[in-house]
Amino acid sequence: MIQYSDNEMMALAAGRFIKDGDIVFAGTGVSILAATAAKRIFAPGAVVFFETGGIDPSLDEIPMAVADLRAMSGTALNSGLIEAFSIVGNRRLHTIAFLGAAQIDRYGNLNTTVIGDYFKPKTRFSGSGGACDVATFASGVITFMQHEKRRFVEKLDYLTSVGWYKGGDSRRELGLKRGGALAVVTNLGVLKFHEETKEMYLTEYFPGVTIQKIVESTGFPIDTSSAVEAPAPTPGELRVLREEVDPQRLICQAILAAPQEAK
Amino acid sequence: MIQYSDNEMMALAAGRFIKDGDIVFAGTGVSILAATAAKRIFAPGAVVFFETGGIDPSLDEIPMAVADLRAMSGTALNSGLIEAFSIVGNRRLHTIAFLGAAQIDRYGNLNTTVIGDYFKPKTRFSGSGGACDVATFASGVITFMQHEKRRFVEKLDYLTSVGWYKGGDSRRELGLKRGGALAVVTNLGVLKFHEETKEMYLTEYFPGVTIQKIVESTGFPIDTSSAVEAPAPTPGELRVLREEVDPQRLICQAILAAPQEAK
Amino acid sequence: MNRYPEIADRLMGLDEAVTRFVKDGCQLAIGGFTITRNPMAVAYEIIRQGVKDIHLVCHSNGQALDVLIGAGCVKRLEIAYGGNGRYAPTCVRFKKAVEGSKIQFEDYSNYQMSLRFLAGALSIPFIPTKSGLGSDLMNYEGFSRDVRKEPKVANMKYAKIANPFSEDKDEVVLLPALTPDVTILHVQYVGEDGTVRIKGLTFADIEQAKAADKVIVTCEEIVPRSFIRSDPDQNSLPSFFVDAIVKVPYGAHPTACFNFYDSDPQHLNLYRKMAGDDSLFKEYLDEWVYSVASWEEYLTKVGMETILKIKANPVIGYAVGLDRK
Amino acid sequence: MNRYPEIADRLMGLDEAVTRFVKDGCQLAIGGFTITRNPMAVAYEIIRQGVKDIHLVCHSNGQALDVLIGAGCVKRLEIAYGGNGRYAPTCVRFKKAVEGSKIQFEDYSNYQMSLRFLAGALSIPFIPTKSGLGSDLMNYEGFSRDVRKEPKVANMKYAKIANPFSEDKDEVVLLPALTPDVTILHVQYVGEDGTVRIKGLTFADIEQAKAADKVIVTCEEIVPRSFIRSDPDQNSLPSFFVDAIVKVPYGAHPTACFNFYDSDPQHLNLYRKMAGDDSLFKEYLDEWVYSVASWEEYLTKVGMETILKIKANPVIGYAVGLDRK
Repeated sequence: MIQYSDNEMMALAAGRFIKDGDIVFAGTGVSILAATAAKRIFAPGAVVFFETGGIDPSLDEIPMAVADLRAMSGTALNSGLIEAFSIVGNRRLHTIAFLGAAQIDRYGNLNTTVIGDYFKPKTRFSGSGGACDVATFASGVITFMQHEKRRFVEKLDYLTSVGWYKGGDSRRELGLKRGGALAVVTNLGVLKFHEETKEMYLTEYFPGVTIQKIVESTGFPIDTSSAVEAPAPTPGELRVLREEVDPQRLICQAILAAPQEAK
Repeated sequence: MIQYSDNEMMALAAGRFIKDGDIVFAGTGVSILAATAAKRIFAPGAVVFFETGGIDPSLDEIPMAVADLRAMSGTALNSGLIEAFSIVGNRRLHTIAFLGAAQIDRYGNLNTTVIGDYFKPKTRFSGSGGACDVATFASGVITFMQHEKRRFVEKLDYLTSVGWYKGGDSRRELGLKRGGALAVVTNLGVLKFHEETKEMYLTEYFPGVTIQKIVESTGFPIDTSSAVEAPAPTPGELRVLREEVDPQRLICQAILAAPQEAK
Repeated sequence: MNRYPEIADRLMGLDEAVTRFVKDGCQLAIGGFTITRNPMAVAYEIIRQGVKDIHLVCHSNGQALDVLIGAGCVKRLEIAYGGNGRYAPTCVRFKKAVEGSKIQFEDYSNYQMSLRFLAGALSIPFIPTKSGLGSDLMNYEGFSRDVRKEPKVANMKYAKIANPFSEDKDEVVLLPALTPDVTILHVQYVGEDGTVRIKGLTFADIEQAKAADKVIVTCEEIVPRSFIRSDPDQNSLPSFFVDAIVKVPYGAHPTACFNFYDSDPQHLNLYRKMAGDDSLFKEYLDEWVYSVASWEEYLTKVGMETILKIKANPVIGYAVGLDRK
Repeated sequence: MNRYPEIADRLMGLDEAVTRFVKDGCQLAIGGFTITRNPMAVAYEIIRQGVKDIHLVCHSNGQALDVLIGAGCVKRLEIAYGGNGRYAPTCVRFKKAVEGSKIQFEDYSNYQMSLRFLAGALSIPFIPTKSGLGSDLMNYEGFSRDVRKEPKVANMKYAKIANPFSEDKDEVVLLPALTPDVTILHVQYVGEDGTVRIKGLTFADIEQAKAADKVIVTCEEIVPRSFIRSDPDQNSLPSFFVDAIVKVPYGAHPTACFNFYDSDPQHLNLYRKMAGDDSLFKEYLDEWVYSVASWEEYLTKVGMETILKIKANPVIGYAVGLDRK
């Protein structure tokens, strides 16, 4: 039997969403693993780029932060932040963003700012960074989460980045003309959003994971009626991940995309 | 006796306004002659740059248009238009702009758009280009004019670029926090603007020109009470102009800064 | 074309690029500035194909603007400046068209137009500036109400608002974003990965390209991926903004292209002379546009003597000592 | 210093640069991004000089932000992101300061902050965006009314208006421009004419510099005029925006500087460990900041072994194979 890590499974499950021609906006951690895997396995015609403006880097070594020098080496173009974010929102481009979060709600809205009160926080995180911007402008957002009840919540402590907002047409009514939450990839499975209500539902559970475990790990009710078991990583996929994408094994085994609630 | 052309006299008269540290925004024709003369004779610490974004070009040959390749050769930086205009308006820089015009009024407002009706023009000129922007943002504007009654008018056919607007504090009241018309340099003399009323007055008449000739060539009354004769170009100044600034004699003898009413 | 697999589907001839992307009635933005890097080869092809009713959006365009207007391709124009330096302080056919009420036109300033392209490139609906306050640019509108209802035409020339962040009275002009249907550029280099590199001044080319739905790029050279990627800080536009790539050496003639060739004073003087007279201008177009079957033929007409004369010193960037009278 | 007459009056030591331009209570912007090109040498000097009550305006700053907050120099913070990649997903002293209500803070997004610097650089009072609509960024204000009356602090966090160019309902967020008192940058090259060249990603450095009243630039190298002028298309900032130039090789350590050196994983791990504990953090500052008499001494402490380990391959840009765990 093939052994693989959560991060490897998540990167591959997310990478499958990417199509040739997509512009993939990658963050750190699993997200850069997923973006690179997508390009090397599923969509060689996709372009990986970073919030920081590095477009299509060679990725001979995997960047461990969006400002890692490896995100600006061998690129097609090194731009500034203004250009990078304006690319995410350009109407002629199909841009898919990978994000992580501390909390997510049923409409795919994200919190990367704070647990507890904004002014007297229990835990303060890094803040929006580009997350709010990317969630606003990208054609679609795929979020990586640790699947835990305290992270899949009825109400976010702080809504940093808009997904489907209050469901239904509410995102469009805000004035956001495109985009929205495309999928959530967790260490247990893959979730999408109902076409009309925009509520999260389970579409795939990973091998060895039960639907019940997922329901118990989610802080709001989810529809699991159409869920199927996800295919396990193939030896070929794992070989690419381990030998080409992340030969130093910096992410394949270790790091999580979500901000950690430290202490 | 030293022979010199109108353009040479005008370039030197205008160049004297430039101080070390000034950022001089040059256009074409006499204006580039004046800017270069200023840097080579009066203010070596000034920086010449162009609307098109070429900052501090080597000027081994004189550019005949703001997009002439000579405006982007040997520069400190080649920027785009957005950057160039934002430099003109930057609050920490003292920027002086040279402009030309088809018409000017007593408050130094300029017309480079049209003679006659805007929609059914007698003569159409090139339009604002960067003139309106520069007049809006620069710390001061020096305008080159052919001194003729039909060009120094009571009322502009079209106000392209704001000088002192309607005089007094009216420019500030428009919301333009700095700048305004500093001087007008013509083929007959130099005019400035009254500190309070902002009305044009004669400060210098060129050697060989009478005050009366200037009054007759101006389409509105001007105060000439403080006018003095301008110093003639020195042999040294002319040598720099002719040998260093414009050795090909492209501007020293020929071209006018103002749009020509052709035919 | 198989030499460049990454861009094979976007490499094409001038004819195909114009046929596919420049439609009757389209809104068109032109790269370059007055006498430099005008995409002339594309402009001539647009004329040859008889594209009609173009809505040109220009900051300070020169030669390409003038031939397109002269050839009757242009119905509507938003413009800051129509001039060719000393070769034509006001572009001749532009001047005639406005004086003869042959086109709809609306004036902005250069910074205003550049900012409007920037707004389009940033996907923001408008952008504020102080430029225009007090100017007749804000008092004369060129377009009728009906025109303002058309797609891609702003419903107002501009708006004025009070700066909400100022306690004092502080009026600001809001300019509507421009999002052209097509932008045409002539550049020095396209990498075999489609990355664009412009040398010398970039004018508003980058903003014009990013603001557009479609982008046609003609270039002097297609260069190896290894070259264009070895110093990505120098590059101007990522591949995914480019829809058509046409290799056209001297594609900006008679305007200039930094490091490659200077503007052609003799041709620009000839043009001014012929453009001033309707029948001579017809002859000009016949000789230099309509009857020219290929770009090679055009350059043969320009002639080796001129090509050598205008050749830029590639280190200095221009043709040293060129007679520019 | 007489080797560089053009910039002689702006060449100075770290101490003079900070004494002259970084005052108590000033609004300060920091170049770089998380673990790259943070102007650390200047940050340490600010701490050594005990500058107080700084109002930091940051997009996604990392290490410099964290030491300045940790050392008690910062009273007020506008920020999009405080993190150091895997070395500290949330910057440790920043986190402690917010959780302990030790500083005034206000959150924006990264693009919002970058756009605010752009507005400052363009001298426009505000800039529109759609970013923020629906986000709690628009629901929580960090600053009191009294703070909002202070110079350089916007009187509102943002404004919302209806897009006047849209017939349909279309809400837009207006963000106030930022115009810091001082911006500090660390770059690769300054020409002996004062021209700045940044290699690799530029982040918001250019906008931050153009928006500021004063700019301090530290650099790896001062390079000949002939070098910096031979390809001006590569340059980032004209000389006239720079007020102080300090040559500080490795001036971004422990953060990275493209083509010169990588970030220092060991030091960043050490920092995270020590920053997590108040008394250990005091030791860290004592050892690495307060007791260090010169930059040469700092680098001696870093040590040759580390310097060799983090040395970037100048062609590839980073330290190939560096252990980043």
